[in-house]
Amino acid sequence: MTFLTYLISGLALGSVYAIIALGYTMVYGIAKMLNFAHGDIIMVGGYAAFYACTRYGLPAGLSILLSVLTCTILGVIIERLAYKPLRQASSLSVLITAIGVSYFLQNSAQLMFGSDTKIFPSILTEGSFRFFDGKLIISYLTIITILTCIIIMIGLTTFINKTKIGKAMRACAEDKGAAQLMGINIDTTISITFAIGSGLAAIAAILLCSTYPSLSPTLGSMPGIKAFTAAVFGGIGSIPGALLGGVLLGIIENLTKAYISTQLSDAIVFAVLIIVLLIKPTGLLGKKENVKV
Amino acid sequence: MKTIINELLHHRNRSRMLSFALIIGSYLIIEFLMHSIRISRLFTSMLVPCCCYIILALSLNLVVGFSGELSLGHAGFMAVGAFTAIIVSGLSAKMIPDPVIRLFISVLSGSILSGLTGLLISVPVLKLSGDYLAIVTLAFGQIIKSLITNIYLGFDSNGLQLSFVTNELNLEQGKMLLSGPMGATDTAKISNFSSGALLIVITLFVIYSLIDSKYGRAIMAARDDRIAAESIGIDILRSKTLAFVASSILAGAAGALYALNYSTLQPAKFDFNTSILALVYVVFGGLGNINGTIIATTVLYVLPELLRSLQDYRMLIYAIVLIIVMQLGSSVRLKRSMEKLKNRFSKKGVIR
Amino acid sequence: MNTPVLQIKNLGIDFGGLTAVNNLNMEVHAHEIIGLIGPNGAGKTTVFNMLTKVYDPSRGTILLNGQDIAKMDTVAVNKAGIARTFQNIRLFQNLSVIDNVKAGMNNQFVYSIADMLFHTRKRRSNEEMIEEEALKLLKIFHLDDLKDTEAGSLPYGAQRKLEIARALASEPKLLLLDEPAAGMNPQETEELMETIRFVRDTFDICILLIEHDMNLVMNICERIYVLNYGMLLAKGSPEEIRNNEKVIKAYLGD
Amino acid sequence: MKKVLCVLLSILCLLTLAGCGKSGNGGNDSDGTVTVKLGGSGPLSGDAKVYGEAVRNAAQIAVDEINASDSKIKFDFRMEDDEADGEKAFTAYSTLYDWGMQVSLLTVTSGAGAAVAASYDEDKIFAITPSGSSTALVYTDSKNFRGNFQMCFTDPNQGVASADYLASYFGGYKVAVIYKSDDVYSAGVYEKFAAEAEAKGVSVVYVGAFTDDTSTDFSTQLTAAKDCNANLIYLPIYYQPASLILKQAFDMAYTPIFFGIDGMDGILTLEGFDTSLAEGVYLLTPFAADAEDDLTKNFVETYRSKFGDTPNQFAADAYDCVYAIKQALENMNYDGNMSSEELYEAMIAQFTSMTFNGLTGSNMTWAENGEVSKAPKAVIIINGVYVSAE
Repeated sequence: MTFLTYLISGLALGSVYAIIALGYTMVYGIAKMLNFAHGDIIMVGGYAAFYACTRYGLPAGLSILLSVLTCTILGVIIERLAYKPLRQASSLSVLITAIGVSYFLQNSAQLMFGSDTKIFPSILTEGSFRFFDGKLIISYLTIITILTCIIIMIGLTTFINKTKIGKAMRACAEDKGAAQLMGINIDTTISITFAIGSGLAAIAAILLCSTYPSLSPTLGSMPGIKAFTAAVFGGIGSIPGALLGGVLLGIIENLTKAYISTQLSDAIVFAVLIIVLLIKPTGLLGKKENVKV
Repeated sequence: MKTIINELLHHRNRSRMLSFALIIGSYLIIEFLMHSIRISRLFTSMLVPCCCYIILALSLNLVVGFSGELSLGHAGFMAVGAFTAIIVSGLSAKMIPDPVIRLFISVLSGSILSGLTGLLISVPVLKLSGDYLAIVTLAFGQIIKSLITNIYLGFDSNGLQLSFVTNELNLEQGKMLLSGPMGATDTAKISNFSSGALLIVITLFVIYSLIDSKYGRAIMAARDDRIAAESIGIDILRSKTLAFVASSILAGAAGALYALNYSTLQPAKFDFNTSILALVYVVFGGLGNINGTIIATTVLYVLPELLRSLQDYRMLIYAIVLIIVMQLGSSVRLKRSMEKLKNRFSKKGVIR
Repeated sequence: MNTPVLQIKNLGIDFGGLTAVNNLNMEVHAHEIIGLIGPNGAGKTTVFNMLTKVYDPSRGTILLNGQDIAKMDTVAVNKAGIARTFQNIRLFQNLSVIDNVKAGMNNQFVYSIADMLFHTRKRRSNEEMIEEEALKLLKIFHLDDLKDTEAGSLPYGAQRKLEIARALASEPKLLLLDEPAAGMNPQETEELMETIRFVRDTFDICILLIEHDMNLVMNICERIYVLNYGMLLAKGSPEEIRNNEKVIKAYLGD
Repeated sequence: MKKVLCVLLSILCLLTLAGCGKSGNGGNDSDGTVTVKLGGSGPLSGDAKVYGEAVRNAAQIAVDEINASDSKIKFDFRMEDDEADGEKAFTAYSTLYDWGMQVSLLTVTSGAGAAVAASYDEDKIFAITPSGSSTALVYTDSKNFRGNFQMCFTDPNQGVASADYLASYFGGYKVAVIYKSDDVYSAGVYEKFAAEAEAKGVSVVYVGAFTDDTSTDFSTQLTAAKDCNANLIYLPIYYQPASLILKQAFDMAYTPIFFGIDGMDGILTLEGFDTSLAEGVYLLTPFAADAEDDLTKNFVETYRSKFGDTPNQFAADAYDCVYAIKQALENMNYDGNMSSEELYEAMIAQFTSMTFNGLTGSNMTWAENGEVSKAPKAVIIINGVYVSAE
């Protein structure tokens, strides 16, 4: 029974990682860049919802919407101002810029919102299901988190495969030059990708902050790194891979803490990652890129 | 005679000489100033760490710039070097009273152990490529930090004692060398600017010896085109391993020098952010650009200190500087106008 | 004749369900210049990739001077004596012209890492020899004036020539040239033909080349293999190939 | 690019070189007052910014109060950012040294403080840290006094005090511990607690740790603690992760007694925190922001009006530090005509002999090794306020 509890909380943690990882993976797949500032967009999303809800007293739904909107716009602005001029530059320059953006967001947040932790309100739901005389407790939030993750996953897959914009994204991911020749506007497509990725970050923020309700300017950095790891774990660029990677990472992390060592859980999680990558060098569901000679 | 002059004026050798001149010149000027006028404590306190970061950045450039692999865990090697040096220095304090010799031995053992770690890690790391390789280096960096955070090591009359995860040492009048998250305390501060400058010169010598040799050409060839390199008989894995290990040795030396400059050191110092910081230095200075790396490291290391008066805004400004410089450095228009300028002032013809 | 330098028997490769090359038999003898031609997509470059073990053949044997190289990797194949150029040029873009060539001599001049670090005489003498040899090679291709230029900024024709020089630097017994004249103007092609012959004679090697420029092929190749749909369509002297109806049909279509 | 960098570099070098040497001592002003240069460093950016800010703000309040009063001693206060990092603490210290700092609040965090503790000693600058609780700040491994003092409890003392308290008041309880294994403060307290608990016969049934990288999800540790039937959870950690633990325990309907230490102070004033979660939480703290005495009331009010937040124990300790320094200076009739070494020796003499009453305790004294002696008060949170637990 305890095992089941560990498993379910791992699943919930993993679902949050997965949603964040989706953002990483989409941006990576299409813009071929590691957006290190992604974690900090989560932080912004958390603060947006917090202020909408507690300071301006907006209802939960509206707060969430506002948070998603803020992040979407922020994501697009960041892309336009910081990343777009670097389209031709080396991927490392883009990486450093992303790190700069990350520092910028964190420090701005410290100045604007103060550095003390704030407690995120329970805007989603409270309460829980109880099974086996309360031996197994699953909170509604856990279920919402897992469900949201599945819905987003299905929605995103449908979007990418069925809609025109989604197809344009796939084309861009495959070959930008060719996509351009086919009349696809690369800039718009990348902007949309950032918009979706950042919107997802906001949703991840709400779920993350509802489950772990402490809000601070550096809130996003660790989940960001973990989600990045998850994305690579599952095969970066692959949407089902992000889901699988995120969920597995969450479960492994929790089970390690439960049965091996709480002190060394990080070391062990990363060791598992290394072993997986040695067996499957492009992640669990990653595609092997063939070099044309 | 003429050939020697030509050789010296050759643009590659000019840049080589410039590096050494830069370091030795700065060293002499600073030493002179320190002995003639009273220099601010702030300035002197930044000398050794700045040297360490220069060595770290140079070593990282070997992997990222010359070998073309992104490493996100370089702080891990620095940590191995640092704590090895602390242990060696702590243990040998009685046997080797002379701080210079002790420093030498500590730095040497720090870099050797770091090199061994690098060799060990390179086996799995170099099986991968691209971003997967990067994430594995990140993972190893985290693992190293996490392991060191859990080591308790001390010695007393009963000899060396070690425990893992929890502190179970009962020392009788002994000294803790490593105490978990607290790291090392009461380390004898035996690093100094002269040793830092010397270590940079050695680092430069090692890097230039490497990249001007057949080994260096193999490393860079493997970076530029893996398949073509293999087709002319270059063993990719061996070349990349060499770069990786050389880099970890140098990073370990940087860590050792760093550790022995402070009386305390915590493992948390060598986290992901430190790895990223080194990467920022390298990219700022230019991939594969040694002089650029030295200058960029110095500028970026000193910058936050100079922004102190801005108080709360300083890290924000640092972030903005990072973004803007990256934009400028990659701006096509700026590059063109720079080239125009260059051509105008260049007295030589088109053919070099 | 003696044992051929290169002997290919029943060579074939499948990609998934698709058979790219099948049942190929070829021979290259010492001092020969052999052409490998065929329409686009006939599998010519795939043959090169199998010879240099970029791809693993699905079946068949490749003998180099009687030694089976099918189990070797790319590096070992080069050490055994095959060097090549690439259809889409693969130079070390950021290295200087001379360093590209020097990189090719990595296995020819040996000194240890200790020699490297301590600048021993062994390192110095080896590096001097490398420099000398590299310059010699560059002179053959008239690239010695550009020796310090970054390879990536060379004009197209020069890049092709540099690739040949680099391949030669690894002292092969068999040189594979993949469309060496692509992108060259007639005059450059003319020069290239001279150079190829010169190289063959000076280094006493055999050359297998893929080329679409029929003028070049017919002029310098002693024998020609024609590949179509991964199968050997014809082989023979230039004269025979020129008059082979199957070849003409394959090129002109039905 | 390289040329631009070169130019930048030379400008930077010139700038750092400037401001050479140590400027003169603060001294006698015409109106008979003496201005003392008070320095200190703490994290003013980065993860730990909140602690650095609390200390800076509270110290500033104390300094402003003193400077506005008719006290003969005036302060010139300067706080530098050290990002809670040893290396940065050292450059911060050097900056302050160049400025001419005479007395200091050392550092806010232990890790940073340990890196500069020896330097204060070497340079003979008196320092008392408000919140750097590691013993490494005040004495070396071999118990050699460093010349620095502490306003807060040392980590081992808190560990011992907690174990003693649990042994005497929660005899038959099964105790679980959740601590932060990569944090000097938390690990320091836990280590001593574990030893003392064993000696005192406290039954510790589960020990769970977390690190900076795993400081959001505590469900595993809580489930494990629940599994071991622990009915008291000892939390030698700061209030931010503690707030998450309380929430997550509540969500899983796990209701043991929670027992915190001074780092727990601040939990009630977390913006947005549902204080009902903290009902019944015990903590050992020298400071309670809702205490009824005038000193606390005034301080809390000023702090709120100036900075908008409720001060935590870091702030209170910093405020006390400034006043303790002032008291020592007044006791020795400091007139500005002392060399830095004389001042240093005199301050140490004062601190080891005087008694101080402040926000965080009455009749505080300091031992020869720099540790403070004040009574930790166990309080319990009832209806959202601290109530004495005795």
